[in-house]
Amino acid sequence: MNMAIEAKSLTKTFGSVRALTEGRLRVAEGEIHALLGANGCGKSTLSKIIAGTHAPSSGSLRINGQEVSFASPRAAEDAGVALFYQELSLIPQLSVEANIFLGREPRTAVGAIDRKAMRAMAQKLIDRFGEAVGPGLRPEARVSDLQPGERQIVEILKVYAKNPRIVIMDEATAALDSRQVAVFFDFLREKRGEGVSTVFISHRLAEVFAICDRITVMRNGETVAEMTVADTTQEEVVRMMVGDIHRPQKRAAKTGTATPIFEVRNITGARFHDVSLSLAPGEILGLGGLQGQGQSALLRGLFGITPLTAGTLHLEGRACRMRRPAQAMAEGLAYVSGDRVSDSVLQGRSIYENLLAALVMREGKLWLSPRQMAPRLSAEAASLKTKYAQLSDAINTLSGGNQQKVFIARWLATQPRILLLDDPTKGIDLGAKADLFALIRDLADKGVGIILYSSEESELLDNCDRIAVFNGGAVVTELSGATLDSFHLTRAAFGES
Amino acid sequence: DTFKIGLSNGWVGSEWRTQMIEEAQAAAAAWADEGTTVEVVVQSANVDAQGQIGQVRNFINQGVDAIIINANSPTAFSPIFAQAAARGILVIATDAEVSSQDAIYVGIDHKEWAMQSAKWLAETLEGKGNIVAINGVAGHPANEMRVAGYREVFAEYPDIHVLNEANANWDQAQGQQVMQNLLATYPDLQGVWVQDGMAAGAWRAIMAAEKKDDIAATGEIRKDFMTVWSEENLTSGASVNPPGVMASALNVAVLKLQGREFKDDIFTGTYGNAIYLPIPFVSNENLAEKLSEAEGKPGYWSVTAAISPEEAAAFFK
Amino acid sequence: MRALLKMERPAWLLAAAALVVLVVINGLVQKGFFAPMVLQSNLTTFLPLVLVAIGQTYVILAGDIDLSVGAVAALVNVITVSVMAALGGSAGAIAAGMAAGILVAVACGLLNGLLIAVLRLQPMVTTFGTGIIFSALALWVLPQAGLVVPDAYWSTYGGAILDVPTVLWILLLAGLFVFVLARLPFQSWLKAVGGNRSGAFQSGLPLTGIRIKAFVLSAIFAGLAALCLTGETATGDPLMGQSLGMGSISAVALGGTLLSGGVGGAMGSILGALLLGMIGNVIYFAGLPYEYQTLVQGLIVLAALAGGVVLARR
Amino acid sequence: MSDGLTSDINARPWQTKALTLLRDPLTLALLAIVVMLGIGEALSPGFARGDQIVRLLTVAALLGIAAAGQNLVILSGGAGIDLSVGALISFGAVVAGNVMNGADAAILPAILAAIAVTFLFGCVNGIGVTVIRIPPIVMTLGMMAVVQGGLVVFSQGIPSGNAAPALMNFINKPMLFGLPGILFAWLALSIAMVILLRRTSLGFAIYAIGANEQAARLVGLPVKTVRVLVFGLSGALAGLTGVMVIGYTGNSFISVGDQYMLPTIIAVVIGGTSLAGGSGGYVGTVAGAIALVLLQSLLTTLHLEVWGRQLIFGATLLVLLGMYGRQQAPRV
Ligand SMILES: Nc1ncnc2c1ncn2[C@@H]1O[C@H](COP(=O)(O)OP(=O)(O)OP(=O)(O)O)[C@@H](O)[C@H]1O
Ligand SMILES: Nc1ncnc2c1ncn2[C@@H]1O[C@H](COP(=O)(O)OP(=O)(O)OP(=O)(O)O)[C@@H](O)[C@H]1O
Ligand SMILES: [Mg+2]
Ligand SMILES: [Mg+2]
Repeated sequence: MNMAIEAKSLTKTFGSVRALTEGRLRVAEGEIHALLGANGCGKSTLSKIIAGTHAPSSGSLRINGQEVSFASPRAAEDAGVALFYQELSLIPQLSVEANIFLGREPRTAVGAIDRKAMRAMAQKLIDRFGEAVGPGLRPEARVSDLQPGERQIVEILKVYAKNPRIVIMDEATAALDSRQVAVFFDFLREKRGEGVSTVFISHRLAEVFAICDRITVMRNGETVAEMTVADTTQEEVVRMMVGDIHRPQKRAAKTGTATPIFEVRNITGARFHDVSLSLAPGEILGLGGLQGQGQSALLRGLFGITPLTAGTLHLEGRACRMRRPAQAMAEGLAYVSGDRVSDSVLQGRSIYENLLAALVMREGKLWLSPRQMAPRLSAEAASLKTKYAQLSDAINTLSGGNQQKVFIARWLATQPRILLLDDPTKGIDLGAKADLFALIRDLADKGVGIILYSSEESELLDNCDRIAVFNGGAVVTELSGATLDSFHLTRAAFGES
Repeated sequence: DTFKIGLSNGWVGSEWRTQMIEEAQAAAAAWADEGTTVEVVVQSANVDAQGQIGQVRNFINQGVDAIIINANSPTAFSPIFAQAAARGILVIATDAEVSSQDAIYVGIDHKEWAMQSAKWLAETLEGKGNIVAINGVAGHPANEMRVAGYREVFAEYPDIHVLNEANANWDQAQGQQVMQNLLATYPDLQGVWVQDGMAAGAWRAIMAAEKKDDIAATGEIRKDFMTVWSEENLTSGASVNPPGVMASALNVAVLKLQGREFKDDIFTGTYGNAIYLPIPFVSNENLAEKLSEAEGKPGYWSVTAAISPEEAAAFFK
Repeated sequence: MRALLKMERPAWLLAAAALVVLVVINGLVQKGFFAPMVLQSNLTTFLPLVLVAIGQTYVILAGDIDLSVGAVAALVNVITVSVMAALGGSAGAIAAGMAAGILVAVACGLLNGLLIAVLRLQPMVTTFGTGIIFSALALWVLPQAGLVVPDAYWSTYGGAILDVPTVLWILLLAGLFVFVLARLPFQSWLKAVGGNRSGAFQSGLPLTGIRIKAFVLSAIFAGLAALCLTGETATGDPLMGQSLGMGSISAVALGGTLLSGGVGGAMGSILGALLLGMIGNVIYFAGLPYEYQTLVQGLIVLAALAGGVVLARR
Repeated sequence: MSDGLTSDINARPWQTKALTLLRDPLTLALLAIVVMLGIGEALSPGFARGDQIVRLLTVAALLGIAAAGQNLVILSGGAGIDLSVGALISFGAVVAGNVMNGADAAILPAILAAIAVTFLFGCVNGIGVTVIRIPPIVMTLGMMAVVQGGLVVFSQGIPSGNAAPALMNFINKPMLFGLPGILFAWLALSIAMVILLRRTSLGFAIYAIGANEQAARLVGLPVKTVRVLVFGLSGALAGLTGVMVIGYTGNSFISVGDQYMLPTIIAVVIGGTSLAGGSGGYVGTVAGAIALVLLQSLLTTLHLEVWGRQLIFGATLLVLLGMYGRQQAPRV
């Protein structure tokens, strides 16, 4: 078996943070190899070292048997290595085609960009995803106008446009829906056929077992196990990654007809129209359907981030309007976004401040006393098992998943009455996910109303009392009770009711 | 007759310039009494030399009869003045000399201006002592001429030592700061040669250091300063660069436009195109008199003087 | 029409529209505005800022800023003039002077680029600092305004080549350059570097080289502007060009380029610079009392910017 | 690792602490100050004398007060920068001069008038930036032209007044412990700034908006209001500086504030505040202002050609900047 990647004893420290203490990875030519581990265990760091984005502190790396030390991502690319970046490497201001071919644009005889060729090539790549993407994903569209899932697809296409022999997919499916994942997997299989090696990082174990050949598991910056998929089970892998976790049972559907805590009548906004929903206290309402059918847009509209152009909102029977997030917060709403980089992170500030953010306006205090606030906030972060050294560290010293936990804790601290969750588990490991849903159920039991959108079907099915399925910006069906299963959900998602 | 005269000013950072334009406008209006209509158009803004060339172009394109300019550069205007002259437009520079042979200069001789006050300082110090100089913007033509002037004078007094020369960019507050630093560095200082508005700042620093009785320093001609000068009994003297120079230039321009010819050997100066105006001097002797002239004027008002049309006629055949 | 506005770069069109409006107004208030002589003389006034704004655009697209352009222009001016004067006024001396000036500009751009892209110093304060250094060098080379430029140089600049005014040639060539560069991958890379620096790095772009090239381009255009100023003023002046720094930034913004980087283009900056120049003209020819000229100019610039931004959002 | 979360910053081992201290912009600026004082004293004895230092601090106070506003604007991010501070200082000085016109009794009204007017101008900056979305650098540049133009119009025929004696004493004469009043005012302002930034929700909002405007909006912070307020405060602090400047110079003139425009930015950046917004603080700015004024005076006292002084000034600026004002490397 020829080894495409052979990483040995790679280490990486950031200042005083030891991100990677013993990074080992052996990927054979033409295999799809899963790299698994809890949040912050060093997967992205290891990937970035292999792709030339980070310089390792020590250790050795062989690509196709050659000892290498890449000075830049460009050098890695030249050796046939391409990385899908967890936080994406797209330029929001540029078009989709410009992003896909950035740095390797097709040129005309005189050296100018061959726009025609570029457009055609981009279109061909996009067509691979065919029906699974919306009409918004065109070669000339600006990336900043795309939805998160579409951006993720552009990043995927960008990786393959480099014709790599070795691909690292760092949570490439985090915002994809089932149909898009299916197309993506076809892609992976085809590439496997061509002898391309793939490292597949995901927190969705089902996906791993569906597509991967072998698995490497990491824990606390260290590689702890290597095995073939055929020889193991999901339970075993989970135990290796995070120890024992408490897997919640499917939630017993809530019954009873309390007066709705939140009611939405015929509202319309950007990307959704004429949506009516009602939420009982203690209920967990799921928003289902394919990626980008208006679910996130609805949540953002409800929280006053984007304007509603028609319809009414009622809180406990009282009409209200949400024109700004501040107004929504004052009514007891909270919104957890799945888009960390643009919606959540206070870059360069401390973990403490990132936790504090939502409390500042919620409590309306002019005077902020860390002595008083810090214990409360750290307790909130602890309830999600957030891993960090000290509150005063900068937020960017945390791994992606741990950051997301901080942002969820930020909102839980406001003790909301209605919690809007917009793909909140994006990038969160299984252990944390279990903790999060346990917590959400607790909140529901205390009477908090919860609306959850998730790109992962099983999260909805396991946790929701009801699922409103979206297609084309409108609710096509509501599933509950007997229809609350994967079969009905998938059928409804594709627009058949 | 009717003449249209363009006034170009490239810096609006001081009231002296405002007063300059106002006096020129008043002088133009006064021509009505003599039966001559003088219409002035003004362009005044913070621009660099190139921007001011744009101002001149606008005047040319508009077809004025004469242009009077307080130029931001001595040399940069030569091509554009040549164009103006080719169109028969009279160009007069004032306050700052220009090298162009297509223009004439009507204003004071800045070198002489500096020499007068330098002489006053040297004589007040009885030809000996340590002095410092505080100058305007380095590289600016008026500044360089003035520096040349005082250097020439002090060179004649072997016992006067110029310890340091600093720049405070014609800014009063900077003048004060620079003076503070110089006072701290040179405890044994008898004289200061400083120009324009910076003098008020320098004097403030001198007074703050309680050295006003030990130091003689040049002053300036704004009413505000002269009031302090008088109240505090300072030992000071100031050459006057009257804001009326532009009015004088305007009177000369109108006479020229009326078709009169300059006397043959009237032009002097480095570039041979200058008519120098007299430079009044304010010292402790005539301070009271100048202050009474300033009665009822705002604090920023400067001692002024302008050549009347009759006096200007003396330059012509 | 709306689709057209929404398309590539609306602010580009808006600057053009505003320019048309100002040209019409100017045509009304200034008789003879459209006479070839007058047009040429106006273009001569605007040209240096147009050139500097073009170079500034590339730096700004890459997410940086260059405050030193004015000082670069001054330094190039005094170097060019000094070299011409030292070598006598022959055609060879003229060529040598121009070449020396542009070489110095390249050196200035390289210094900026090295400090900012390699040593990673903050661009605004760095170029302010290097600007002070370049001014100091200009003062050292030529302590005060003076020296004359060979007649052939400035009369060619002020005249015509093949019956087309030289300044128009320069504008056309600059426009051609802008047009060509906009079609090369390089401009796309600049935008990538300015739009998302780490993304651009992760995409394999040579960040350092790209940023250095932008600063060198900016300095070269400042140098070209200095050559124009030299032709216009026929002299050396160490204090020349001080308004070019802020002026070029305003022009770039007026032309629809985002000052935060990543969006825009130099064609808009050309229009923005012409627009700024026209504003000055209109104010004067509208017969405004002089005390109000600075005030009204500031107000119009703000109004033009506000209008551009508001319309661009539609 | 997930408990003991209340760990506080003081719990670090001393080595790390020392290292952090060495990298701290504040320490570096202080170091630079000490070095420059040393050089000054060596080259011209008397440079580091007590009373001279007091005078330098007085000048630094003027810059420091104006830079406080600049600091807030820069911290609040969004390419925030205020190029109109110089013009607003002039405007504040002229307004204050006219209102007090030499009368001690009119000092308070003069301060209030100057601050009120410049606060309004600052708010207009803020509205232009937030509501109309003009980039700050251009908005404030335009405002600078408008204010300067306004001064030319305003100063027509109106005598620009004089400072009241009490105000001049406050700035130029010792008040307590041999220090002039303005230094105490500056100290008070500094304490207020630090408290504002570290302990109040407004300060939190300024950092948050500077770090990520969208995120700040999503947590309900009134982004536009804060930004308008920050520009307003910058204007008001410029106006206050104007009042102090007229106390320093005795009378106002229309370009009195011009020289402060760029130095406020430099002081802030030398003090370790990132021009990208969201990180930094005022203590560093104080050190930055002092270092800058010190550098300028040091150069004045050196007997050099002008170009030599400028060269050293520019080069020192770059060195100071290089000590900490460095951007992150793309590859770590
Ligand atoms: N730039 C950085 N500076 C300091 N610490 C960092 C930096 N990047 C990562 N770390 C730390 O390195 C460790 C590993 O992070 P990494 O991003 O590799 O985790 P991960 O396995 O990808 O986690 P996730 O599943 O959450 O994406 C974490 O503890 C993180 O806090
Ligand atoms: N006891 C504490 N525990 C945890 N975090 C704290 C504590 N005290 C302060 N913090 C937070 O830690 C962060 C770092 O504090 P620090 O004072 O160094 O930063 P700063 O606000 O940037 O100050 P400066 O104005 O000096 O730049 C701040 O955000 C502060 O709110
Ligand atoms: Mg990761
Ligand atoms: Mg700190």
